[in-house]
Amino acid sequence: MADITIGDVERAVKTTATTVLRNEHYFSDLDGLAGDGDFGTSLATGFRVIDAELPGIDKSAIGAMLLKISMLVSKHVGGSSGPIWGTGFMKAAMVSKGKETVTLVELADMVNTAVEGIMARGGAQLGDKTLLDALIPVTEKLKAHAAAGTADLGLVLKECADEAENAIDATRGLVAHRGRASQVGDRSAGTPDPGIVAIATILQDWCTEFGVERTPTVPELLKQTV
Amino acid sequence: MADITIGDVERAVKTTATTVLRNEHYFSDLDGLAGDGDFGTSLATGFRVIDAELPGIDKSAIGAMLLKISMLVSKHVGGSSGPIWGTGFMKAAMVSKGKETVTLVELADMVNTAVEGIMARGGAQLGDKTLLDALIPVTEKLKAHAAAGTADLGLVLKECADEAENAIDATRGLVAHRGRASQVGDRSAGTPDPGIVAIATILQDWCTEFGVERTPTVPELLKQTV
Amino acid sequence: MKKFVNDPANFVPEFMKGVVLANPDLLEFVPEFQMIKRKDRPVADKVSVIQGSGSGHEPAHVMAVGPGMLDGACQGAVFAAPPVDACYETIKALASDAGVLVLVNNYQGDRMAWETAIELAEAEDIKVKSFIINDDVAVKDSLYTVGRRGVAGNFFVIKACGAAAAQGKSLDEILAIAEKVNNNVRTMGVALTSCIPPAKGTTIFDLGDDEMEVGVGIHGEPGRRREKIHPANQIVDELFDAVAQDIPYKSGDRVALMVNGLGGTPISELYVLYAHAHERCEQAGYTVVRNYVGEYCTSLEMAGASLTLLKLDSELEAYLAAPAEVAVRIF
Amino acid sequence: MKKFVNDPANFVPEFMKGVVLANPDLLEFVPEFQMIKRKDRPVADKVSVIQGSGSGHEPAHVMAVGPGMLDGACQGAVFAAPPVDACYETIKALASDAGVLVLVNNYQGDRMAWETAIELAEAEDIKVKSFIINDDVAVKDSLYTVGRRGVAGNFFVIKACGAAAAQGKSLDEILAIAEKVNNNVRTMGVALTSCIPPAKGTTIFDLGDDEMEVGVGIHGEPGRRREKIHPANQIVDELFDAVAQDIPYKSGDRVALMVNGLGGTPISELYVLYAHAHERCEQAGYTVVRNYVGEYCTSLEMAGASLTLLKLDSELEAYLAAPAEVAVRIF
Ligand SMILES: Nc1ncnc2c1ncn2[C@@H]1O[C@H](COP(=O)(O)OP(=O)(O)O)[C@@H](O)[C@H]1O
Ligand SMILES: Nc1ncnc2c1ncn2[C@@H]1O[C@H](COP(=O)(O)OP(=O)(O)O)[C@@H](O)[C@H]1O
Ligand SMILES: [Mg+2]
Ligand SMILES: [Mg+2]
Ligand SMILES: [Mg+2]
Ligand SMILES: [Mg+2]
Repeated sequence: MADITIGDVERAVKTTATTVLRNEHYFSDLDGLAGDGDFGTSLATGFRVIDAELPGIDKSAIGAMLLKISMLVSKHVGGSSGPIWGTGFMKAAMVSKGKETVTLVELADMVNTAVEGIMARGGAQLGDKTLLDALIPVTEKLKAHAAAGTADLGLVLKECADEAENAIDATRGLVAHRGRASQVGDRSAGTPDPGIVAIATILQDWCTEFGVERTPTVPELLKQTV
Repeated sequence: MADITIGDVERAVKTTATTVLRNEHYFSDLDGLAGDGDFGTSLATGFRVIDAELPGIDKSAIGAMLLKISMLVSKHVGGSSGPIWGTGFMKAAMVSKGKETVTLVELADMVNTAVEGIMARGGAQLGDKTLLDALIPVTEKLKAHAAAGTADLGLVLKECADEAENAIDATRGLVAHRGRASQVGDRSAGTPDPGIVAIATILQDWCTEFGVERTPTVPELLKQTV
Repeated sequence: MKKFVNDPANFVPEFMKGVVLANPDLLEFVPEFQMIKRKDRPVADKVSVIQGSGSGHEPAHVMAVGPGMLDGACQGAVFAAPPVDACYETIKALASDAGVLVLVNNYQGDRMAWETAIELAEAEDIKVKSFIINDDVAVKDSLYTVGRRGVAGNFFVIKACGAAAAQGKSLDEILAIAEKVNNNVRTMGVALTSCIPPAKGTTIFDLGDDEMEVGVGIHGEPGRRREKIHPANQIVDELFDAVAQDIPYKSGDRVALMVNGLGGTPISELYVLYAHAHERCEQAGYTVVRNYVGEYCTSLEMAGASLTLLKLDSELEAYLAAPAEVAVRIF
Repeated sequence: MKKFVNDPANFVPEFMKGVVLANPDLLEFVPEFQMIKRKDRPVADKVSVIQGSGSGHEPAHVMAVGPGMLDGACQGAVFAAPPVDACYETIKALASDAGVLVLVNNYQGDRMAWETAIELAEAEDIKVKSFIINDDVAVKDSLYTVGRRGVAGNFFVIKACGAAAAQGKSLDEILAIAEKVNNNVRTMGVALTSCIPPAKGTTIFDLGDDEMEVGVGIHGEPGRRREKIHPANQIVDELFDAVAQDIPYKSGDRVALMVNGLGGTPISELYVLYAHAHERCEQAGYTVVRNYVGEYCTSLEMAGASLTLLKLDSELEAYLAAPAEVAVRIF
């Protein structure tokens, strides 16, 4: 089974930046439905800097690179997204300290640690209609493949993207229990959570970037202009 | 030649009130073109009170009645219209003091005195694009008929209404030199002056009230909803 | 019409009632004449400074009543000068041995109402003088018009005259101060949207989605021209150049700089304008001694702003710095 | 988008620059962290009271810095909590031996940013505590949500804590005051129009020409329900009942009453609302000891208003009456 290299992680980060910048307005519009319409801009502000600084960032190890990215998020990303994404990158950095490559088991641990950090930071659980509703199933899928020793990383990525995309429809009808959307009561029901849409979009774009064939079905992923 | 009775004057005032109240919004809209859009409301505020109080007003003489009306204008009409119309009624009252009827000569004197008072109050001249551009030709027409001893008061009224209506088109292209419209520079050219339209409308409605046949031709008089 | 109103015909007296309920110790309301006055004025040995104009320009004019500012003010309907009787009763209510100074903004309606009222008051031996404020540079002054309009510069005339009156200056001295302020103050404004007078229920003018009216009047009167909206700094440049070249102000001048919101513009945007206006003053060599950013003379909910420059000397600086209080407060 | 902006991406730093140019003696601007602080703070023996939240609510939060109010504040982009670093640097810049009190409005983003920043500051042995403000009664509090939002009541928490800090009270004493104010203050708002965040360029929500959003959030979040516009007094009744029944306030209570404009509503309309709100207080037997009519916590150019009641005791009355100064002034 091939390991994940620091180059892979860099490509994933670069792709994430592209996804976020392309969808700046769309993500903000989604946030406007039950939130305050700033999600896209907040993320884009940070990823614009990350995109620009990525070539020069310390790439001696995955951990060092992710730590620097977490610092850029803490400095430039406002809103709830700042602490959430900043915590995520920071926790993933801690368990990949000094590593130039990681195994699928280690990757699953990185994502799992990030998810636990985000839960501790914001107090959200599965089912609260936040991006954790995408990230937790993705983590479970990763762990299962890691335990099974799946060799085809493309398959793993595709199935993770499936989990994230499924979360959009699975949570659409829910009432948000965390984040600003939770402060509008029942009126968040019926609108997709922008954080979940963002995670699903990023994973879909990773599929494309890493040559994994996958066709999205949920309207939020289909309607994005490339 | 029949004299003008206090009953005629009362009917004219009553008709004026009806005209002003019916056109409240239209006159304000006209004022909005180059002025500040309050002309109709300012006049209507006063004439609503006049309309209500007219039955109870002292009608021992034309002068007494007009003086009371001038006082109601001073109390209730704001904007430029307050001093202008208040001065007009007050001056007309001064030369009809103690009179229960007036001759055409006396009527011409009343209107002439009112016009002179308005000119002194606001400093406007013929051609400054104010209601004086309707009132001055009307006065001249009245004076001519008075001098000629015209017996047919209906004809006199009709020709006065003609003069007032003509003033709308004659002044439409002018740049206002007095009033708020004068403070917008060339941009008052091409819009009718609401004060002139009001005078022409009142005279047209007097024709109808006193059974004088007359068909208006200028769009501002035609388009009024009754 | 998206407004907080009950019956539009009662809009003005209702908001005046609110002002007086909010200032029970300071102010007294005479509904019959839509007049608000200081409870503790007139006093015999102090000049009373009063004003009266159309409403819709709040905090001008009735909300500018208070110690060191106006002693009383009446107002007409929205955008309409007060009836003559209201002006006359306001003079009478504030009449003092030291005299009454009426500060009139240069509109035909206000001028005629106050002239008539002053004639009536003088016939009763009340000592009263008036002064005409005309700071708007948007429309060229000319012998053939009523002249320039009075707009946000009015605040500075009130502030200086109010301070002088509080110090016990004579009617003639205060008149001279009014004249000095008016000679040294210039304003121009720009509108991004129209406003809706409650009784009219519709806009006064209509601007395209990408248009602004440069040199707009505070009653929605057309200005110098209609243009495409520009970036904020370019708008400031246009206003600043028009204002600064009018007197003209000179390098080395000490000035007061005001960015006045027309009613619907958030304070954040006013500070964007202020930042560049301040820079323009610095570049021109004017020292900004005092600044004013907020709403001083509005046009209901109109989105827009005006820029005012006042050239100072030590006398005016002291009057602007003197303590004052108005019906609208922060704390 | 009818706004005074240059590049929308620079909107926030540009207006902050204006604020500091307008208050050169009082304030200092740290652009890197979008922070404004008093030049003469921190001092060792006084608690620093700070805040930081999304921008677009001016004069909250950075324009509320001044003697007797906040000692410093940072802000994020429009409607976005500041980045963690900005919060951390603001704590550091105002750190004093007496401690730092962070007043946080109850939004997930603000809470998380400040919690993270406080952890970092505590790791450096800075003495710092935080307090969560949540006065909006529009959306029911619940274990399953982040809880009620913090809105215009924030002003009273700042005012009381700022006054206490100026008097040299300890961190724990000031924390107790914040809690007392927050326990006794309730707010609800209504929007007649949406606002347009400059970077978004479009409205956050859309209301029909005859609709209003009752219980709206200051970021345009939906409220209790959307209704046809009612007459002003009926709107006041709706807000007043929701607010007054929440604690509930009792006959005999002494209260502060605030009618806060959301940014696009002219002050005249706010006083129409105030008049009826004051009457409702009188009818309910509450004595209005202090009143506040104007803009305290806005939502850019949104047309709308909120109503706030604060139940007072002699301690709070004294803190509200204490002298204070902010970046936005009248004179
Ligand atoms: N407590 C939380 N834990 C995890 N994710 C959250 C939490 N609160 C909000 N989110 C995510 O953040 C997104 C909103 O981000 P953003 O718009 O930046 O926040 P804000 O509500 O402060 O404006 C939501 O769509 C949701 O997925
Ligand atoms: N100096 C003046 N003399 C005579 N009539 C005038 C004068 N100024 C204005 N008017 C008339 O008054 C009308 C406007 O009245 P109104 O709207 O009440 O005044 P304002 O300009 O104060 O709003 C104008 O259409 C014009 O006919
Ligand atoms: Mg958001
Ligand atoms: Mg008019
Ligand atoms: Mg008028
Ligand atoms: Mg936000």
